Amino acid sequence: MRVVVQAEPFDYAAEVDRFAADRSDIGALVCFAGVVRDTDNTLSMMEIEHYPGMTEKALSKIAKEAKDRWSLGDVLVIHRFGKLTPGEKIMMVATAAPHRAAAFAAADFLMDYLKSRAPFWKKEHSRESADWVAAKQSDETALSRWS
Amino acid sequence: MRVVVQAEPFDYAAEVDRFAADRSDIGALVCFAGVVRDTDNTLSMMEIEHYPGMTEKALSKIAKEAKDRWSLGDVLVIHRFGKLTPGEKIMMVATAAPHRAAAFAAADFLMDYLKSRAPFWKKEHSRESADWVAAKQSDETALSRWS
Amino acid sequence: MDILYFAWVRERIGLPKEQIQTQAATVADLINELRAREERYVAAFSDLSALRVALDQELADFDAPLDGVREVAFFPPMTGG
Amino acid sequence: MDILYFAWVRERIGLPKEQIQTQAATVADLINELRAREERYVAAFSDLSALRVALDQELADFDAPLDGVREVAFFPPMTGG
Repeated sequence: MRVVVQAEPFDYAAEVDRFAADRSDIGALVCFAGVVRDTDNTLSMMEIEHYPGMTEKALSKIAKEAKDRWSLGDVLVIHRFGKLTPGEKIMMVATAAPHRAAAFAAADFLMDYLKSRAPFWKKEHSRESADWVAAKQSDETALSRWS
Repeated sequence: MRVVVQAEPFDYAAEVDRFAADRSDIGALVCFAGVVRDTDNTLSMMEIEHYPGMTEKALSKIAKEAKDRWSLGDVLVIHRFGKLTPGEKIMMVATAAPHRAAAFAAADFLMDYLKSRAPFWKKEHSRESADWVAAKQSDETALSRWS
Repeated sequence: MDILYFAWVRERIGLPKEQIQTQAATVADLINELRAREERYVAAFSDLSALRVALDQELADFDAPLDGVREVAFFPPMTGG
Repeated sequence: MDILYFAWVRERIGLPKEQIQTQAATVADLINELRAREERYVAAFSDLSALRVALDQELADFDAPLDGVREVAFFPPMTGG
């Protein structure tokens, strides 16, 4: 299990390549990456604030819970903070399990918890303004699937 | 959309790295990889037979259906055939969408269809025997989630 | 008409492909014709619930008509992924 | 006691962190104390449904006791991922 919180970009390809590599008790690998989206071509920068100390604790707790709940072979969570540009990867999670159902469910669970329970806040900067991204009710609702 | 069926190993890291790269209208990337599993340390080789011609058609149909159903930004399916050793990647799917729910659902759907509707058959070779892998009722049941 | 066999169906019948002349109206009729030929076909087609069929590379049912079909394939349930 | 503010809560209050002496028994009591201080606290704490609180880096409720707590953080609902 590995949890990383950093300002620097991470090497997505290298991470997925290394994740659970050479393990032959694993049949299914799922990875999710979140990307800075700019559908309307108006975003100049995405700023991510976090709560140092609590972030690492919250992510480790979420990762451990997923690992225990689905008996995962491995879990990886990487999340950036600071200033990101459109198209850059914000974060990734990866899960490894003997079968696909567990790997998918665990990755889905990790994302739901990470979205609403890890102390990150996004601010979108355009040429004209800078706005904090509002939490979505659908993200809160998604969490109820797991209780 | 890209569908690849080949005997050769594929470069997983390069594929995920290239997939939907530099697209800023995409917020979520999901990829799944299936790995030759050998939990009990008895497998010497996994042989995958397929139906040339039908395989490509079936995979393209599945990929297109997923793309339409979830308005995906992109879809990738790669599946190997021939002889594989434990720990090797058998196949991968990748999905790109504006939001995570669509990317996860589409990858899950692709895997369910690919498992039971694409003409591949696995044979496990151990030192003592060689056995065709039996289809699981749970895989057939999983399909009913999408109709 | 080309008949293709895959996985253990191919192994039981002992060949991957053969060409046959048939007047069979449906897949089920064709299977009965094949069963009547030799023991190895009986062995391959003993349990239809364990078999799948594709007509011209599309999955089909056993009661599907063979009219105009050029390629029939028999195989066990798929196990890809 | 250290009080931390994040995102727009930090911006409205105008600082990321401050140390205060308080006898407040619960988070809600602390919020009332802060509100009584200055307008910027009223602005930050006007709608509690839009706020979250963590006590010693664990999410908590507004009626949670502050007994033994060293670090209180106020912030909007999280938007990670």
